[in-house]
Amino acid sequence: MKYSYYPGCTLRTKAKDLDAYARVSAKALGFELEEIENWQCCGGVYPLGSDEIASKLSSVRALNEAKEKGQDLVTLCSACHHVIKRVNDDMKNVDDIRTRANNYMQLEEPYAGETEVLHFLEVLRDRVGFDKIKEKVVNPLTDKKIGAYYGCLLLRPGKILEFDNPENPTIIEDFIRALGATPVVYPYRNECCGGYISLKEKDMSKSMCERIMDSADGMGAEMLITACPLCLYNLKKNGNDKLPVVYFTELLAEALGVKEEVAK
Amino acid sequence: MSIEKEFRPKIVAFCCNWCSYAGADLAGSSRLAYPADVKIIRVPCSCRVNPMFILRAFQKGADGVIMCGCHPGDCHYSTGNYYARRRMTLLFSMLDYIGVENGRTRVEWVSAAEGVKFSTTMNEFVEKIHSLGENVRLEDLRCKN
Amino acid sequence: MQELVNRAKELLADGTVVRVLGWKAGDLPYNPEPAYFTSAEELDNFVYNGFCGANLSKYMIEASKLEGKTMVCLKPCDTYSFNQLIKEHRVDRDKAYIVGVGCKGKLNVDKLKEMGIKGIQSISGAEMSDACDTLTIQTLYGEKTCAYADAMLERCHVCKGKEHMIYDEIIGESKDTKDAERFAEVEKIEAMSPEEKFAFFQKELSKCIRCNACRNVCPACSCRKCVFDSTKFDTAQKANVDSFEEKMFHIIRAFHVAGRCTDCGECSRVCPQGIPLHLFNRKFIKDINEFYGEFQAGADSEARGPLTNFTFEDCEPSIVTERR
Amino acid sequence: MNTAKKQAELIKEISGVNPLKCMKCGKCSASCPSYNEMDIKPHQFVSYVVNEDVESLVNSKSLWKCLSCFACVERCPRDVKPGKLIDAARQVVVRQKGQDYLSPNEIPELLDPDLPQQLLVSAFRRYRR
Amino acid sequence: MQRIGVFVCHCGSNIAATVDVKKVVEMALLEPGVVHAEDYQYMCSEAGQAKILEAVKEKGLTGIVVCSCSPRMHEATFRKAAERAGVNPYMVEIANIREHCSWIHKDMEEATKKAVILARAAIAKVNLNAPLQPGESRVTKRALVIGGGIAGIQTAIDIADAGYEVDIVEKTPSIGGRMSQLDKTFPTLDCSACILTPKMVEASAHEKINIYTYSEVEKVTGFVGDFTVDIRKKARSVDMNKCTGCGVCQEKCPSKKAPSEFNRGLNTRSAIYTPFAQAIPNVPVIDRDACIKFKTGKCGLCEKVCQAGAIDYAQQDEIITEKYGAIVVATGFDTIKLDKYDEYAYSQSKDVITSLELERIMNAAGPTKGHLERLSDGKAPKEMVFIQCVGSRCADNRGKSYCSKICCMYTAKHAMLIRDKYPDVNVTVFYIDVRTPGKNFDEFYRRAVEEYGVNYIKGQVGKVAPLPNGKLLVQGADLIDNKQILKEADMVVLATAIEPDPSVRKIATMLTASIDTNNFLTEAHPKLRPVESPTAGVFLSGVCQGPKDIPETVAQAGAAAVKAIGLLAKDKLMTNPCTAKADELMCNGCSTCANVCPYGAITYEVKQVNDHGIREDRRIAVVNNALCQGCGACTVVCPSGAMDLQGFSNRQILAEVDAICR
Repeated sequence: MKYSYYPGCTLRTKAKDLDAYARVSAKALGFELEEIENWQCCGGVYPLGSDEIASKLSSVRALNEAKEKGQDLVTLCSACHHVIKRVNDDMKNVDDIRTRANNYMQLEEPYAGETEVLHFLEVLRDRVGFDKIKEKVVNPLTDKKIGAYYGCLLLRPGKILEFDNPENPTIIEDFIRALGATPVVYPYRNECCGGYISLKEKDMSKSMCERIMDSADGMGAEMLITACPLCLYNLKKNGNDKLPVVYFTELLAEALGVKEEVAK
Repeated sequence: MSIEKEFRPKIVAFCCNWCSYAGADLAGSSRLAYPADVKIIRVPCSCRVNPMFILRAFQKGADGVIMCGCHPGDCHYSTGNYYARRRMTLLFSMLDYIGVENGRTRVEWVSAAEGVKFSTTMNEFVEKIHSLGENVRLEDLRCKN
Repeated sequence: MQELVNRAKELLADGTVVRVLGWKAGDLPYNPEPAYFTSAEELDNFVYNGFCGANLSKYMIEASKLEGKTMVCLKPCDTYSFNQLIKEHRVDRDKAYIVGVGCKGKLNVDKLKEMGIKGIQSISGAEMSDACDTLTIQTLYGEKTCAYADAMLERCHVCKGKEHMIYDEIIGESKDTKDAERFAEVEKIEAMSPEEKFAFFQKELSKCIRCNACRNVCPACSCRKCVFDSTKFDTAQKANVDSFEEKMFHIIRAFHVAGRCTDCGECSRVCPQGIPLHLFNRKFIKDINEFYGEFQAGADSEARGPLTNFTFEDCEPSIVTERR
Repeated sequence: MNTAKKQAELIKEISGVNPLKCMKCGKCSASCPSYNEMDIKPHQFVSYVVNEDVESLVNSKSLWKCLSCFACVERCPRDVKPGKLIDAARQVVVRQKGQDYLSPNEIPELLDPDLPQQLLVSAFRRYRR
Repeated sequence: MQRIGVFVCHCGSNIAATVDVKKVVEMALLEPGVVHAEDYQYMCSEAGQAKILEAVKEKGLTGIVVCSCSPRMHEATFRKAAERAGVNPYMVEIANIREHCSWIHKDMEEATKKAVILARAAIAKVNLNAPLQPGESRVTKRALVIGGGIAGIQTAIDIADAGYEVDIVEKTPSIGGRMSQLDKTFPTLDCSACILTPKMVEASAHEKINIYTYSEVEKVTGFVGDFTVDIRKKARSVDMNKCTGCGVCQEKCPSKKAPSEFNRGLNTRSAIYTPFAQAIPNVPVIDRDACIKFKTGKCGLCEKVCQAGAIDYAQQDEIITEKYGAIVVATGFDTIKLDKYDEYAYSQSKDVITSLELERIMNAAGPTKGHLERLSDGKAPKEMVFIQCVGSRCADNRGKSYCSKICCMYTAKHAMLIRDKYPDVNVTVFYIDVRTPGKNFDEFYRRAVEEYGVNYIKGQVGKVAPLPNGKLLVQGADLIDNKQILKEADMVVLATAIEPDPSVRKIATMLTASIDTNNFLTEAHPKLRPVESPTAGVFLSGVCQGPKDIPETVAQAGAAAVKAIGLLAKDKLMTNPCTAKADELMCNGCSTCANVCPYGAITYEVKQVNDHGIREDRRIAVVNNALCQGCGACTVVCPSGAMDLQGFSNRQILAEVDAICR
């Protein structure tokens, strides 16, 4: 099975690990991530005004390329996923945006939200299946107590992202279970870490990250995993170092026994 | 010389007594405006609407005909709207087949509680008829004033 | 044919039936007409050949009111109509002795004329006993031949099959003459733009002279009084103009027979103006099949018709817009 | 139309929010992780727009404290989406010339070696035209 | 030719402010058949009706058109007026120039034009109207009440007291309904069981009342005055006549793992059970899904211990068919599911509960024997938080758009009871609005605050987070103080929205009674006919019609009973004369119409007809006027148009079409 793949800017630079571990894991699980050719940065933030078109076009380009290839589009970075999924929803359901975006794009066939956007975790859950992953695990992470940190971008707005129950998600917990570890549920796993403002409002970010870490630590977690490079950076930078934070793909590669394939 | 007049469509709405007519009443008592071009004919049930009525309306110069009934499953007479649904589907398909712009006919299920839906439906429908313009394909010239 | 005549004489003689409903020769070699026969002598005029297209099931409505049984000759496709009439209590099964007659496709003389064959004096090759491959036509201008299939009625190209749906006995062999897609013509029109569709039907229907031949021949149009003759709808006896009146007539006619029409094609066969009236009926049949599942009126005499039936999950009328 | 009204209309247009749907339950404020940092609280955004006091809104600290985490959008029982109003107000500010909240000169001192690109990109999106 | 009078109503300024009524009068006079037209302030008033009578007398009117409000409003009024004037009531047509015209259009010229057209359509129709005579049908003097909660019980008692037979059908093993699950009732804090149990006993002892518990309505046919209902009596597996209600079987039953419905699943019950101690009838049922005997064939302990020999494993469902003149729906409510409100951690913590669950916890017969304790660890709470409007007043598809109406009051009740019994427990209520319209209601709420020290905070809660220390962190904002509130609570109680019992959909469909988008049954008129369904002979009692508290429910139950009694007291009913009728000379006898008739009102008979000199026997459709409800389905499938609907005939509707398109 082949998927179109949109890595995004950060996975090319500061979050190379997130990307590399995902690719080797995918291979081990029998699917392939085919990077789309001319991707551009998604912008990192879903356009804030409903009247903005230009800032949505890079997402539309990626979506259209996947459509032309007849593939689903897989994302890994939470922010990219959020932006692309929401732009896709606009293209599908908002007449005005669709018309205007297509006017800019001048595609052979207008794009109307045909591509399905999947987060890597959704591929694991819905296409591969956690049961199957469990079978393929060679190094079960038994005895590890892991807290999932969802953040905000993957879950909300729930009606559009349709990723999981936005108030009580289970996908990463199920993922943790598939790897043989024990998930630790803590209430702040879907509260924002303040990543977006960490550049200018360090103190605020700090208190938020600390609250998240305390909450997870208090419930007995030994480590946090996340899908978002910004969350990872922020929790590490502004958290209180109570818990290590790693990308979920790193754990996946480790459990599948392919971690070594990523050249350090 | 003829003077270009503003196009005021003639629109006939068949509404079943139990749901849609009551929905229209609710739209009225809630003061939810829709264009005066819509005129409602009360029928006991959507299944009372004979395709002949619709064709006759077009023949006499109607620009659009809409039929409203209870939601499927909620018919006052249990099953009337299910029959109506089949009849109207086939009739609309036939009209489409002989080249009548589709959009001049519509079916909408409106309950007695859906005053808002009644009003928005009528607004949409009138707008649609405006975009289609005058009905020239079905009109019988002899019936023209 | 002789077998048919012999059997008819037998049935008359032993009192099984008191009359025979079949065809007799017409004024011209290609227009046999429906007829009753009540004696062996009359039966000498009995004709059954490739030009006997007429569907006799509708005649059974009147025959059912007469004393005694009637032997009626029904081709495979006619039996669908007969079943439908039983379902609607319009004919009395007990008053009919159905002889399922063989059919290898019925002919349309206009097709010969279109080929330039004129001054027809006699035609051979269209008897039941023939293979029905080639027609040999004697004309004022000499002998001409043509392939049988090239002269067939449109309906025979989309033949429903050689099986009789209801009969008391079968005489003669039948052949499935289907060599075209039943809905091809309808699909062609569906693919047109609204303007083209409108122009097409405008052109065809403006030919209508409201002679009511289609209505009179149609086995489904068996109302004692047609709505178009009724004062109840204010539709009676309108003069024809090339406007909406004809469309309304033909749409409503097709609508009234929708789910009941067996697609026997008689309407198109008898139209003196050559209007392809079956295109209306067949459109309804196609839609019914697509929306509510395959349905063949007259395949039996019990099943509920699609317009007197429903399911909770039926498609909404908006499907008409959505599927374009 | 006076300027205040125009501004309010602009905010409604950019955000696509109908502030009249608000029933003042305060669930947005109750959900907001930045509540304590804000001078105008999330549930108040709505009335500022309704009362056409966009001036106060665009000059508020809250504009820059919102995390765009959509907690208020997700939980709003009336589908009002106060977060989108504040996003729109921020847009109104940064779309004006010379109103950038972040200037390129500031960047170097904010940088650190682990900082993801994403943060810079998004900061530029959020704070600049 | 008819002699038609047109009467245009001003409806005060409701119509006259946007429609030029004089112009409507003027234009109406130009229409064929119209011999009289006038306008008046209020046509529906005594004086307005007198004008109609006068005009009939003076001008010899044969038809009447009233241009006024919706016919759903005053058609009956004007028909009666016509009758008084000696004109057949079905010679009256209404042009709806208020709801369909003056109220929705602003432009006077436009509205007037439309009003004229609507009047023309009505005039065109009346020109073709024919006098109709209603038929008569009999009334079965027996009522059915669906639902055995307080609404159903009260309705049944009231009807029975008037001397009519009543059957109650209740789907659970006992009558009592939601009220039996409550501990105390506001605003007087009576013990719920203490006031309900006597009612239950009264109903079961009443000689005119027959109770079918563990039973459901399966099928309804017929119409007002003459319904035929199939009731499925589910197999109880216990012989009602033999059982003495000793309760030994329940004690001995080894299967005790089934969640107790009565205690909202907070504890368990045996497989053979009566839902609660005061259950009526006091006869247990075997839950066949939980029973070991039914699952494995082994056990049979209850049979062994039953001295009365009442256990009957072979019992089958039984269908009872009964005739009724009136049906009262009293199907009640349930609380909504909270799976879309996970921010309140209901699914994540046992200490987050619904208010109805709190009722069970507070009740001596409940899972904690009436002790207020945390379900997670059995500890007594010190800090309790109540969250209002959970799932109510939501416009976002997660919850219900309406106010559940009872939550403000029962929360005040809970808060007060807790503070009274456990003075060391702090109680905080997060509210959006406190709504207390009702006698002594606001006083009650104020007492909670002033006398019992309940802390009310304005502001909906954003999140409830279970903490490592077992407490629940409630995150809110005080909208008055503009301060964030972070409260560590031991228990959180959610005032969960109520919704009609899910069974109501099926019942509404069977009764052809309409329900609204929230599944509440629709009343015939929201103000003036609040306990009647638009379907004749069907009445509404209790929460199935809309949220209400116990006093309101009981009041409405009485009102529904009175309406039902009014119907049962009649010997004959007038039937709607707008029924289908076949033209004998045109009918083909094809049976198509009978195929679509939902009432089986069409039969066929062979009849000799004289069709313009031709005498012959024909198969002809005959409509049973008592069965026909006048939907018109048959008229459209009839290809010849022989079948027509009186009062809505083809020619009448076509005349309206023509008038509108003219």
